[in-house]
Amino acid sequence: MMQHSNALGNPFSSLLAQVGPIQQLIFGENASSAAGRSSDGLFMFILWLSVFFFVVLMGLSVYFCIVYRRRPGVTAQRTATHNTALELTWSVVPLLILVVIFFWGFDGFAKSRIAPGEAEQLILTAQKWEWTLQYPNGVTSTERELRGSRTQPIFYVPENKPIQLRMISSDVIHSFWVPDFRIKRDVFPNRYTSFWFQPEPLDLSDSRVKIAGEGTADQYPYLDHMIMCAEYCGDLHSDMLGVLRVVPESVYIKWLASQAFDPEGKMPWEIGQYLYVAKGCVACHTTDGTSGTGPTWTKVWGQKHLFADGSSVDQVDENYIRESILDPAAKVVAGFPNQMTSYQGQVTEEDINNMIAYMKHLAGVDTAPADESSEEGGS
Amino acid sequence: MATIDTHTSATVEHDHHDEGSYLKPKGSMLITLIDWLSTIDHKKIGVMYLFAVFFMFFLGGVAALAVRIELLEPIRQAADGTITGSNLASLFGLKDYSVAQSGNLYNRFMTLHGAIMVFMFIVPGIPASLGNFFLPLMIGAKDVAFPRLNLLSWYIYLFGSMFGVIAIILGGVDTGWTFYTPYSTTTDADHLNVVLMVLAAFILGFSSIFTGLNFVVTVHKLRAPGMGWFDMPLFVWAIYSTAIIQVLATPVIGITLLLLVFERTFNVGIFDPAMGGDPVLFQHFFWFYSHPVVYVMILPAMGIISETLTIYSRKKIFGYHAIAFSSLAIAAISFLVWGHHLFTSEGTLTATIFSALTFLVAIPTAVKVFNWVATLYKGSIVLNTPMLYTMMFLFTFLIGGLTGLPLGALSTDLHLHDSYYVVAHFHYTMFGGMVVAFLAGIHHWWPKMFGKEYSQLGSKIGFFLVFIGFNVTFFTQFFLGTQGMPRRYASYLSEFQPLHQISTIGSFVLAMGFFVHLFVFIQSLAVGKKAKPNYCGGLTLEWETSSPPIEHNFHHEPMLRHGPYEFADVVPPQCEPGEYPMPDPVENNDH
Amino acid sequence: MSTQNTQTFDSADPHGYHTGDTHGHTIIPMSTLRAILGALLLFTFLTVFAARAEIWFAEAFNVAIPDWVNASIAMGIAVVKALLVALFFMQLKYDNPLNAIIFSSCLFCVALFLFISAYDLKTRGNTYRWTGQESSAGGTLVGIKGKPAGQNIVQWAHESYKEKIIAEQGQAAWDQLAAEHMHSNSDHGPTHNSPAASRPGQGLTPGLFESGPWAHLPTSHAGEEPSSDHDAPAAGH
Amino acid sequence: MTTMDAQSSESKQQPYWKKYTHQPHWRSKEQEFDAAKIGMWLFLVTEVLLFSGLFCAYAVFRLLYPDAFANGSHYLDWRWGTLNTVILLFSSYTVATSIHNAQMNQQIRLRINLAITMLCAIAFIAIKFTLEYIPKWSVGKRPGSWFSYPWASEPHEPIWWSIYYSATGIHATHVLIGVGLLGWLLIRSFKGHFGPKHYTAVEIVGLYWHIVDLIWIFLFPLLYLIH
Repeated sequence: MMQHSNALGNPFSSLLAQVGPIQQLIFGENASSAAGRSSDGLFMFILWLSVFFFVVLMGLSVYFCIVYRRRPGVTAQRTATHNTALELTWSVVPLLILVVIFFWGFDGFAKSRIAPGEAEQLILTAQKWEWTLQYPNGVTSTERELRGSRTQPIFYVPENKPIQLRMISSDVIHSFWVPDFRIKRDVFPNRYTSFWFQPEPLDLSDSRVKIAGEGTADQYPYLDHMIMCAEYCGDLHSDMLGVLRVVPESVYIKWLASQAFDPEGKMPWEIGQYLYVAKGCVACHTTDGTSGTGPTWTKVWGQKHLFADGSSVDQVDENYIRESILDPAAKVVAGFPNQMTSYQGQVTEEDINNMIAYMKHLAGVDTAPADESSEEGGS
Repeated sequence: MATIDTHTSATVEHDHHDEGSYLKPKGSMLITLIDWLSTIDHKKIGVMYLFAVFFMFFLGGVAALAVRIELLEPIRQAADGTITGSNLASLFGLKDYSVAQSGNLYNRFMTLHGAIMVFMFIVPGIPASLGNFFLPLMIGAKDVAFPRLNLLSWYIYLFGSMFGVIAIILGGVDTGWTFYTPYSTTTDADHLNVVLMVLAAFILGFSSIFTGLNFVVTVHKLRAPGMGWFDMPLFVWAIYSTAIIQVLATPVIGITLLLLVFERTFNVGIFDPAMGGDPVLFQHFFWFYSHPVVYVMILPAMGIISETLTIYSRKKIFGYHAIAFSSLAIAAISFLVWGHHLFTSEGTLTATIFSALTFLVAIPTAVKVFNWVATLYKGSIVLNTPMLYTMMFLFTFLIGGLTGLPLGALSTDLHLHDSYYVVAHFHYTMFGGMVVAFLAGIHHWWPKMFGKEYSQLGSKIGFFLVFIGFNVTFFTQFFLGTQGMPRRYASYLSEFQPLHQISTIGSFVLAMGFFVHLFVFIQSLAVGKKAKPNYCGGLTLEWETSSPPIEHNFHHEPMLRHGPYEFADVVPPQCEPGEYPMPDPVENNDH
Repeated sequence: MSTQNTQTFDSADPHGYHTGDTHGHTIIPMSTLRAILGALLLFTFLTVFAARAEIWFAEAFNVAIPDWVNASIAMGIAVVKALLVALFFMQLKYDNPLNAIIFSSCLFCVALFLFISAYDLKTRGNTYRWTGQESSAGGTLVGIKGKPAGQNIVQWAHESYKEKIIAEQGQAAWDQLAAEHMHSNSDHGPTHNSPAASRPGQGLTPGLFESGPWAHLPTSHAGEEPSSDHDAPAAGH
Repeated sequence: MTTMDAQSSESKQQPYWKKYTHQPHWRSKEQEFDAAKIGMWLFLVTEVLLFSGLFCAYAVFRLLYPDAFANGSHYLDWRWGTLNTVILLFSSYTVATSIHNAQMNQQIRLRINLAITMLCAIAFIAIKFTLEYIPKWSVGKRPGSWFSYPWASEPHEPIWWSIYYSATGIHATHVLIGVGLLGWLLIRSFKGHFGPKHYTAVEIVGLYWHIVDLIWIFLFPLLYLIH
């Protein structure tokens, strides 16, 4: 394994952060950021300390149990029942060690909380079981990859540049955790929290770094880090994952441009399709007929819908879709949990119309291209 | 040698000799049942608590097995929509469920496991059963200070558990045993079971308060004549400091759960972010109780270990004052450290303060362990089941305590918080600490409580199954946590599957161990041999009465003449001469 | 009137651990009780007078007295009254000192709980003064449905209620209603209702239910206060 | 045998508090009385800690929304608050006097004082509900989801009203429990249960009543006076 030189972090951590076999066994891979390696160093320091005390104490106990086992005729001897000097040492010495651990821990913690000034600002929104990351030019990633039991979003980040996420949740508390960076931070509905990291420069000799577009002209190395939700948030808490893809700077800029979506000259349903991914509807609604957390969008437009409270509508129309987006709890389709949070204030009227157009398209009913005049549109 | 001299106390005491043990039925089945259900005898209430707590442990254990079965394989959905790996859903025979519904089912079992184990088993566990039974006996009292209040707290426990069971029958809750808002105030919006489970915890809190209150007054006021504070056994010290925490911490969870019920029913908005409330405030309210209650769980266990370790090594405890004061120190410091459960959600400055204070609480715990190991030096150690469990306690609690250090340090906690490392840590301290010591205490005092011996071989088999099962189950979870497996996940990435499978196998071995113990106890009650009054050569006052003890505990009010652990100087009462040889007397006893 | 502990050897209690039993029976003379009642009533009027005087003073000389002044006076007097009740009416002074220890350990826990929780919520925004954005979906959201994004809840409720009343019962009914409510506000003295005061103490929710989480967010870099002030509701008079 | 009979017949006329002997597991009446007081003080600790949750919520939200709390407290009428405080302080005085009467075996005064304390408690509840809760409730100043926003002055006012109603509501519940306890004491005092040798129950209920008053001593300035 390549030894990762470690510029940051105090001498202790660099000494102990060399990737030993025990650390490999415990952590799987080495941390992918300097702060992460310093935290690993502290963990190993505590580990070796604990092993020492454990072996001493358990060894003594087992030894005493064998040597002083009860044998007929042999009695327990009198021994001193207190020894102030000994008792003081085994109180003060642990305290001193703990003070060292505290300051080392605080050092890594402070570094993880204060982002460097020039960090790039991205806005992360967490909602029940979907992460969405918005880049400065308003772009949200639409690439997804199969991880766990469904496709998860992929977020591209440039290598070797400090990045700060301004995180907010739109329903319950989540927690943004990237195990490779050894940091997590809770995401709250009523205030922003910050999460900053600096991905390492991509090092081709590292086995985890892969090459995209092998052999073609624009091949580039990338390294994936798993994103996990660490604060319990409900049914699909275990599938609220994400992939943080570290790519070279140039590839990152090119990718950002490719993701930008200009609605000019696009059919309403094409804009609707983009919104379907960008607004996170993809997390619960599928477009291939299988039912996810919510009903699938292929069987919505014009269909009969039975609701949980027994009422039903025989032909789904614009008003029903519009109401279900802004106030989902009003009419919950039978057999589905009442889990959808309201998109009040997060989607404009025009977005809703485009999404309705996309649902019509999925149901095979194509309206004419976006002509403002006919409100009804061919049905 | 010193013997217990009979003295006629001021008031004339009628003779208790003709009276049978407290277990003697008082007539027909119905009369005995009514007598048991309306008794104010601390021993009967202790036994009733013991069996109720066993039942709750069984319920929690079943939920734990369900959790482990689900985690045998990750949930995957094939392209054509068929779902593989959600074992619980298929076990329950659900048809065409979605991944979300199978996740929800897992969450309900995970919450069930947590809520039952914490509120109905581990908090009342040792104090209500063994504490109720042995505290009065060990300080030479006839009963606890307020016997009727003791019965009332038993019925409040039943009433609270009833609420919990109703919530479970109605479909259980999926909020996690911590009820974090805003999830707990917005989930199952049209169901009542979250309110019922929260009310169950609220009511159980009062049972815990009254038990604690009873014990504090009993220790202050009802000690046998001649028993000063430093003549009391260490189990009494541990129960006393637990009672202080129960009285000082439980009301805060009372008001927290009350506000949560108001939040759910009247939307008072204190914890509701949409109306300006703050979810982290709930976390402060919740953990201000829940960390001290972690010490309510472990302190009685430490008390039992101090008893069994000394009796079965026939050695006076090393550093009696150190252990007694460290019980009180743990009780005091436990109120300062609740913030280390919020490192990822609280402000930077508060997290720093709490991390520093957290390391303070490690000192008294370390002092206790050092003193226990020092006590074993030059003893005469017999490795029967209670002593085996005491050794297992040292093993698991040491691992539990030491693995807590990275959770107390700030930078490592950022990685390990809410991961399986935390699950492994608190199972090593709660299971490896409280349950193991509880088993040590039960095996130590079973013949005294029921007057029947139990088969040593059977219980030793149970011990080995529990030891292997426990360590296999939870030691693997340390590695799951450090490698990035979050807590409370129904499904996981494929690379974690081997460790989860090992852990599940371990949990089955553990369950088998408990069934062996159950069988041994039933066999003991049914056909066990009559137990001797002092079968282990103890010197504390409960060995001066018969086993099972008589209705009023002691024939004559005991007058204490010696400390609880003077094994080298005092002949144990009610034993055949020579059964417990004494070291030759030395002129200058260095007490 | 305090009872003396006559130290006789009690065979039932050679070490004298239980001597503390006998001093529970002090009888407090009626004169002390009347004096304590008088003191309590005096302090009550004192604290009410101090509070009202502070309002009058702020009103008359139009000076903004920092609110901790009023709070500390009121709390100080409340502590004195509490001590009087505890020491004399509850006989803590004459009682077994254990009760005093119990009560003070309780107050220690209350102080610990209160100050550290308040400290956390106060210093939470210190690293980044990001004022969070009211998320419209985070809580139970009862009774606030149908509120358009971007408008303060109070104003929106006021306008929509006004339109409803005027539509149903006409302008006169609305004027009468407004006067009645305005009246109920005014007789309680002025409300210190400056826009600056209505910003939240720190890093929490500014105007309730402004638009969606990201829409209005300026892309200024972190650290400096985003200018997301909102129009304070012109309430009261 | 005769002395036994004489003793039992003569004890028929003796009032209950003279005949009262301690429960079997105690060694003396003093020990039982002292234990009862320590037990009660421990229970009072749990009462104070129960209210500490509400005081902490008040402190935290006053920190976060100073303006909402200022406007909210303006709707409270300090005059009724002061009257309620005076009533509770006076009832504290009368319950302390009733303990004094029990100790001096002044049975009539004991009953009068207990009755006055009960009346004060009922008056407190009456003022609290009719003159403070109902007018506010009708104007729309209701907790949580029932709060009517049109007449609000600050978006976070429902938080203030939630804390106001839960704090004074739980306190009023404790006052009602106090009325029940004092009623039970009054009935027992009519049966001559309390006297110089045995007045534990009066002392215990007195302690409970003083703590309810102590909580109100802190609630009153926090809710009514500070703005």
